[in-house]
Amino acid sequence: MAVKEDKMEESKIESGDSEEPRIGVFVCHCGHNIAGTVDVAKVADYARTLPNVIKAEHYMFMCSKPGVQMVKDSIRELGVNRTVVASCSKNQHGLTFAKAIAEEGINKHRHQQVNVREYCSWVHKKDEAKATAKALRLVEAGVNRARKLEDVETRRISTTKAALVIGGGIAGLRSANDLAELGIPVFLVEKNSTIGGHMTQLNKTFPTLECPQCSISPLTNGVANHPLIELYTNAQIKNVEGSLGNFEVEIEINPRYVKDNCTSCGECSLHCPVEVPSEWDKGMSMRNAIYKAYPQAIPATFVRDKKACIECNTCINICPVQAIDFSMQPETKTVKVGSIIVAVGYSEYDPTEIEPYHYGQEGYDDVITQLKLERMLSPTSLTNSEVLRPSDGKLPKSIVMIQCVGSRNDQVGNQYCTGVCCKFAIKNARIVKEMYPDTDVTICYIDIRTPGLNFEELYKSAQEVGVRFIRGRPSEIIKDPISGKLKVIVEDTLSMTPLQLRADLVVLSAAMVPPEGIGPLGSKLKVLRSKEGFLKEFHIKMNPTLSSKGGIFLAGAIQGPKDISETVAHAGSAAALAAAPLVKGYIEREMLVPTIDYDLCVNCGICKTICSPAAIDIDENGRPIVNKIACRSCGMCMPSCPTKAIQLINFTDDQLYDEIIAVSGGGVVCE
Amino acid sequence: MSDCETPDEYVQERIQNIVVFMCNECGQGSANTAGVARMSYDAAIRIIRVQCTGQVGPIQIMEALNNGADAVACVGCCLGACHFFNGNVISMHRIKLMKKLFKELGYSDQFVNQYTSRAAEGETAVGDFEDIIDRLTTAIQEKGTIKDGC
Amino acid sequence: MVKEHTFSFFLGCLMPNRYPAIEKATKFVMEKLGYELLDMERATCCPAPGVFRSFNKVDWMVAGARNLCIAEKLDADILTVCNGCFGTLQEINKHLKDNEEQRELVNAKLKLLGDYEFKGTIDVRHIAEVLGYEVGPWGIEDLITRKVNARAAVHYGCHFLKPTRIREIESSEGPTIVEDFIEVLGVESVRFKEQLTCCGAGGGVKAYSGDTSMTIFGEKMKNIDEVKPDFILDICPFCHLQFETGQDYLNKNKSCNYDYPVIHLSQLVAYCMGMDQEFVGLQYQMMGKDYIFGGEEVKKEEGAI
Amino acid sequence: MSETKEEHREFKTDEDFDKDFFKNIERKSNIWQCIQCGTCTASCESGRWTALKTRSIIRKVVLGDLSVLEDPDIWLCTTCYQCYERCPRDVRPTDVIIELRNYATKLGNISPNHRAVVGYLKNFGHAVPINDEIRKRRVELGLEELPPTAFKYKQEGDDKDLKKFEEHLFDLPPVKEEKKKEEEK
Repeated sequence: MAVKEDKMEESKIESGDSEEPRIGVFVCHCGHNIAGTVDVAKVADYARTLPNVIKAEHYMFMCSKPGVQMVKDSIRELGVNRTVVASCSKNQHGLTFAKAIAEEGINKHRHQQVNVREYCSWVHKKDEAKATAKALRLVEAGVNRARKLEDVETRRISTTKAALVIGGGIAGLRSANDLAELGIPVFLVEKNSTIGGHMTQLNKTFPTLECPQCSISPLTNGVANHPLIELYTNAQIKNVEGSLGNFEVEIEINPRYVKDNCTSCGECSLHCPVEVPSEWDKGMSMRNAIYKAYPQAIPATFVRDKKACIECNTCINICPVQAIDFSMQPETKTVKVGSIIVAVGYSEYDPTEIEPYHYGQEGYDDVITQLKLERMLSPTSLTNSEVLRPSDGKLPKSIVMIQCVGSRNDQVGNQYCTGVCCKFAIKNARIVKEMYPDTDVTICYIDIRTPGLNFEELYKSAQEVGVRFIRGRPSEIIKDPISGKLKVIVEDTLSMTPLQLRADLVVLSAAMVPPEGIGPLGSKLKVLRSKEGFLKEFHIKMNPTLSSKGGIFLAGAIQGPKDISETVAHAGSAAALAAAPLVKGYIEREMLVPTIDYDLCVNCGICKTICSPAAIDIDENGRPIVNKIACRSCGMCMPSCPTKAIQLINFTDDQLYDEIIAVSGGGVVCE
Repeated sequence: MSDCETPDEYVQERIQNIVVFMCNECGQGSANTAGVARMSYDAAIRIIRVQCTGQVGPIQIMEALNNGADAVACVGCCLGACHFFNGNVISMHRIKLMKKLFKELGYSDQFVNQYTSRAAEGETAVGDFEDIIDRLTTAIQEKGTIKDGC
Repeated sequence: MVKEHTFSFFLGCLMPNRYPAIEKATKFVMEKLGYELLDMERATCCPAPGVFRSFNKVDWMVAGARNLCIAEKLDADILTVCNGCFGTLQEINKHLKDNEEQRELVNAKLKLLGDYEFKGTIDVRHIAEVLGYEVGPWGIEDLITRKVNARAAVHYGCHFLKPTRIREIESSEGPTIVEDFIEVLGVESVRFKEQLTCCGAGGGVKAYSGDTSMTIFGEKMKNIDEVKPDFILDICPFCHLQFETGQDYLNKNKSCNYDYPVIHLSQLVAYCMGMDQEFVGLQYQMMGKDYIFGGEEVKKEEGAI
Repeated sequence: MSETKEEHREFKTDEDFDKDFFKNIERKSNIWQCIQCGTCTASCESGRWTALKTRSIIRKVVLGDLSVLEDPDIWLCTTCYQCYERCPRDVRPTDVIIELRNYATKLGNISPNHRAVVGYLKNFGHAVPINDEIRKRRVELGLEELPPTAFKYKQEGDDKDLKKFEEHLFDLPPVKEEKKKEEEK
């Protein structure tokens, strides 16, 4: 089968070589961007002198309609069958011209883009002579390269109609749900025992102050009960193989030690002797070794914390339905999917790093983070939604909130603005102020950032109820060693007065940072990360949901800090993009793959060993065969071949040779 | 001719073109970013686009040097961030070997180098280019150009 | 390679010219600890980081580099007991080591001052850092003959720890190096409000506007007075001076009556290592003249254990 | 009083700022990044009691407002480095203030006390010279009467070091007349 394909290709190549090349060269002025530095006329004239060049023109804007038309005309009128455009980078307009010649019935791989803007005119502004000389070399190189360009067929790859969603937070749930609604089977992997993520920890959501539980439960229930969604809790990704359209993912699922027939009556945790601080409650309350993170938790099945458990077996004996089983073993599942959506969310920044705030140091229990405050306020909190000082459980008379803790701070290495702290600080401030009108609530901010509909209104409403806003970043939180009172030292920059604010409770608006364990996950998925540590999107503006690797998409805060509405939107678009190839059922892929000349091949198999995507197998009679789908067209096999038998189409040794000759051909032409 | 000019010019004279193989991902990306940011580097730098630095073998490098290049460099993605899994590492080892070879033949081992860059940061590319020039300059001052032989 | 267990002892200005007792004590301590202190002949003022740097950074560096060169000739790390000197010399040393063209600039100017060239072969150490980290509480335990059972208000001063990215000793927000050390001397450090703020003397402020300096100091003193320590422990003669003259000033003009003895770390350690009280030199100081160190002798066998 | 009010009402125009004056200031790029968050002023020990407002000083530098060089406040910084430690944008205000003082010195804005200190350095090699009482003390304590510093050698008649200091270091511009008066006030 594969062999036959190869034959077909070779025949193509011959047809490619048979007709002698007629090359059209087009040099772009790009306004003054190129023409300002490079003598385009000279370049065009020189190009005309090169062998096989039928036509060489220069024009103001090649990418403009008339410019593209020039290319098309040259094909129609002069029978040009290979085009070279010397303008901007391949990524920018290479495709424009490739498309154009394709419309004229020429295979788009016969277009050669020469970048004389980014690589020449823009970077050598000072030295026009040198720049022009270089441009000449580059264009000649382009022509040489064009001379032997071959057709590359485009082939369809059928895709696996299933998707994997990593992370059961709002982003993961949203995209899982959307995919399922499109009729795509979804595997949802969540590392915790429950789905819902940070949103379930919140008390109210801005700007409308509604209950997040109420807004998320339909989704959680929907996902949990959706026939097309398979939910794996306590699970993480072990290994990812394959590429765009067809992935194979190993998932490791840790047992809950509680069978699904659990009625979540709660008897077990009632009698469990072990108590440990609840992670979900940010350590504001205790949970048992066998527990349910919170009442509305989904799945409702209880879960046993193996580390904490002392194996007294009380729960086993007490369970009315004998659902508890300590003998459960972790299992590994392998699933085949077409697209992967990463929605692992964020972590709250740990402010201990910023020493002047003394967060987490003993004696400073009353310095907490916003998420803890949310937990206090929330209806399911231990303090039954009263705001109480952790140190003495008293009602704080004065609360100070500090913004930009861990964001906009070069010293801790986070230069970005999290962008949501202002919003939730204002929200919480207003809620607290409304609850306790005679408690004074202060927000110390550098800049209040409330863009978008309803958020400035939220700001206003907070000001109305009497939240005090002070423009200034506190320098430190000091504690009087005698009275034990906390004071926040800050300058009110607007009145230029240094202040010492009495603070019974200090709330730090900590930044959103990449979640723990993103490093290993990233390398398993082989996707790139931004310098802040979030997963890097393909293009910040044009494609913020695709990751650096085809078929893997980002949803929500893993791509960068987001609030809930942004996350939901982002997740939706991720779902749509991920679904596209699966719904369509195929992906079109160019066969930019190596061909093997079996007359030269000595069957040494080195190419197989070096091919990282394992796209080269050895057939029954010991000959290497290229798997055209798995191939990533990296060309790594080429130099490894001792007999030059394996050649990547359009990057063959002699094509490169021609280009090298031209480029390295010394400053001959420049004189 | 060289004796009538300062060593600086002498070297300048001898750095006419440097062939830089840049991978299709970070290498290209960074060079583009550098261009867009209007950074500037020596006009001797000439970029050839390849899929991955792993695609560049001794053949290509030798051809370049043979045909008048004063030096050759490969610029790939950061180690561990290769878009083709490990092309940059393979290339790195390859070039280490070539450096050895050059040494044994009595040439300076600075005529061929491997670099990495980051697509988002043009500085990385420009930095690489500048480093190529610096190394080549010192190499030429010490041992003369590749054309001078040994 | 620089000499082991040898320091070129940089005196500075205030210690030899105002508080010779500290000099005496330091020499006593370092000898007992088996270090050799070399005289840095023809040394000058460091020069003070606040004042002189403000006039001309380059000249400041040159004058500082000159002192460093003297020590380089002795081929031994510099030991200072003063935050100011430490600040200046350590910073200049580090800066010139790292920064090529600055080094050339300074060396060029050094030629004018005589046969000096900065090579960057030595380091600059502060007595508190040497005692706290190199000797350490573990190292001194056997050598002390008395324990002072007292409560001290420890004042670090500014330039010993800050800027942390240059000093690289310890975090400036909650340092414990001195506390940890004096514990073995039976001294308990009492935390007081805004402990780590400046005494108000530095940066040429004391010279420029004494009142400001005193207002800052007044607040400091108030906070110290709240916790009523037995004495104030500092690691810098300039802070020492500020605490001495400052208390006096406040007593005279602000109708306070403070009488807290001010003791430099060297003095305390020296006393604990058996130097007689009169050499500690409290009788020469303005405050707490008649303060007698409490505490008991450490029995030899106890020391042996 | 009223006059000062009038002055306040006046608009400042571009002529009041010299944008290029600070173009060579060290780490310019970082200083220009200041977001005026006020951490420096809040950390400033001196600023609590005086008119010293580190933040506004940085602001003036960014604007190129040269009045900052006449401003006595820059001399009220105790260089305690608290702001330097905490600045979220790594502006290093202490260093900036030192720089400004250098500029101010060039313009001759130095207090007489500071001039005196420089005088001491040049005469005695010390910012704080020794006196007879201390000499006595040193002897009592069993130290040599004079520390082996430049000053000792000067006493012994070999004053080449301090001569060189005199010549080559810290030559300050002459006192401005109006400055004199101000200081008397």
